[in-house]
Amino acid sequence: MNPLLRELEAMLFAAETPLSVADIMRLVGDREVSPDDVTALLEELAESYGPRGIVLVERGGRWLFQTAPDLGHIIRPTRDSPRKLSRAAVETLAIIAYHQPVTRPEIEEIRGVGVSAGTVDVLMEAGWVRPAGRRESPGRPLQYATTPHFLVHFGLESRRDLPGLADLKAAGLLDRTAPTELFGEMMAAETESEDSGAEPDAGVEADA
Amino acid sequence: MNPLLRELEAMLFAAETPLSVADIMRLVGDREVSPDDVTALLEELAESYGPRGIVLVERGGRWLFQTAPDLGHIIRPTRDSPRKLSRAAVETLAIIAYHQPVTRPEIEEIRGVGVSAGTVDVLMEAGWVRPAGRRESPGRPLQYATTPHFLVHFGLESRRDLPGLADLKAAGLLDRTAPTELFGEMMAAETESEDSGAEPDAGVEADA
Amino acid sequence: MSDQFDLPIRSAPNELTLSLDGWEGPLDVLLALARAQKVDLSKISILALVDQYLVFIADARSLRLELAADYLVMAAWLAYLKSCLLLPPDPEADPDPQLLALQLQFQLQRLDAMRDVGARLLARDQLGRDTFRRIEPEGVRITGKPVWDCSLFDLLSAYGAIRARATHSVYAVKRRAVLALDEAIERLERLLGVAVDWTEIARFLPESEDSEYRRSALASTFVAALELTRQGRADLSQTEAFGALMVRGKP
Repeated sequence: MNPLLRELEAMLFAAETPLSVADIMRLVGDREVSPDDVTALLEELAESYGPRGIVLVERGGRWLFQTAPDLGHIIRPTRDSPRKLSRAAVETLAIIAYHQPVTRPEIEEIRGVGVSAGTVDVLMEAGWVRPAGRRESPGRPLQYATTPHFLVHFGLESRRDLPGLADLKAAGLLDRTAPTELFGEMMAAETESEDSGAEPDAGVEADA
Repeated sequence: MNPLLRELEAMLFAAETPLSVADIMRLVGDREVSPDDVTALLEELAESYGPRGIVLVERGGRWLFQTAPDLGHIIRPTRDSPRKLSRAAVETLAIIAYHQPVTRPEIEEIRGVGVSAGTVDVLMEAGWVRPAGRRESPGRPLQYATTPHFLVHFGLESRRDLPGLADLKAAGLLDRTAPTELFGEMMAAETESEDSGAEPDAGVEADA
Repeated sequence: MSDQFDLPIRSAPNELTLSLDGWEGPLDVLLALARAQKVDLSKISILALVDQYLVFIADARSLRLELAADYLVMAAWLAYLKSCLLLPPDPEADPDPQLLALQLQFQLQRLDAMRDVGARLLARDQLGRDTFRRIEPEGVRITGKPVWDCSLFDLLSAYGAIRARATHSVYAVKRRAVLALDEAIERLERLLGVAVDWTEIARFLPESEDSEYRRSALASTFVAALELTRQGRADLSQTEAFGALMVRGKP
């Protein structure tokens, strides 16, 4: 077995957090090895673990060992069961994941209901969501985005792997306002109106 | 790969503590498998990890994964980190070099300032100073002397190569004008308290 | 109290059975009603949806359920939207009711999509539920091995400093040769009494090999001359800038 492969294996096994190629380069020291070499070795190592009960996976550019997903039932009884998320929390998480960076008023607009104080907190406590700077708009509202741990937790290689992301994008459902081209067909039935693009936001926010 | 082998692998990887065959039997449930089967599988699994950077070992009848014993340096790699010796340490080293064997009270008397234990520790850690027996006087204080490594580091053939006071004077190292000297003394007094020579946080922690 | 909310309420026209417990606002109710139309949300009939919502609200009120204000605001807004949609199209209408209907439809689709992907996200293999990591990994970290930097020069100059400190531990101020001002006044006064004519001030300076003392004497003698002039006991004269400074005693 390639000596460096063994070293990577030991490193990843002992690491407290998933390791990026840059982390590994730092640990490897000044040996003659390029980041590309490391990436190739990581892929080789991951493949060698394919059939095993432990697998090596990449999440957001960081690598970690975890148990094979089909063996959850073996370990689950030995661990505390994770807290069940409320429906509000799941929706809020989905909105943050698919619309990030997103502000609280935007989350409320999409859900059509106020976000209670605890909801975002629960997601932050779980380590899935983080504040992501302020929006440069009136009131400078705080924005939220997902964390690297979110990818680790939900087994996503990157944010592009969010389920259904491409479809939602194509359907315009990740836009802030109704896409005007969607209107096309329905508008056709209607007489030409000059203010077709005006105030699409007036929608459900009657209670605002 | 044998399904039970995969399960054992995942179990041992995620276990809180090393697992005995009895523990494993409990986790495996009421499948038709004997303790001997489990032992045989554990041995097979351990063998399959033989050449890897992670190994499966038995310790007191309990099994656990750990990094291969020859790879300890991979988990805790060390890097040279050059550090400036504190003024207190340099002076203490100079006194030990010129007056060896010398006790700590003597060093303090010559310096005119207290010498913290940490200062001598740093010099010992650097490999320049060693304990050199006890003085046969009341309290039997420990004496210090320089090491062969000290001579190598400073490029000296022997201790006699250290320039004498006359040489120092000739080289201008003994004549300090009053203001500079006063300043130096003040600095020494100021830094003495906190500056024992060793930064307590010696490890440059590159968080993985 | 939740028992009351669990009461099933009948809602026309799709025989949709609703309970008010657990609704997350009017949009949530609207989405449930829209889904009950069993068509693609993009082809949904907004008019039918509005009717269903108004029936839902009417039913809830007939059961004397406490409805939050936003449910009623939504009902009022939908009633208005419905009336606009039924009227002949008015090109001047602002906002355009068709557009408002489309916006509502977009919001329902978007919320539905978020629920769908939320469920899909949770159905993935989750760490701590389906996959597991080691409980207490050792951690990897680089430890620094200190390499102490100290040259022979550092060592020797430190020792030199210690020895110097020991030998010159008492700092004594060296007495410098100066001609004090009162001494200069006394001296100048005495000399002026002898020489009555204009005399260059330099000629009154004491003779000395010590240049520092001569500089000091020049300064104090000059000041002494100024002082005596101020007191009216001497005259000072200088014919040009930087020229010779002449002094004469006044009886």
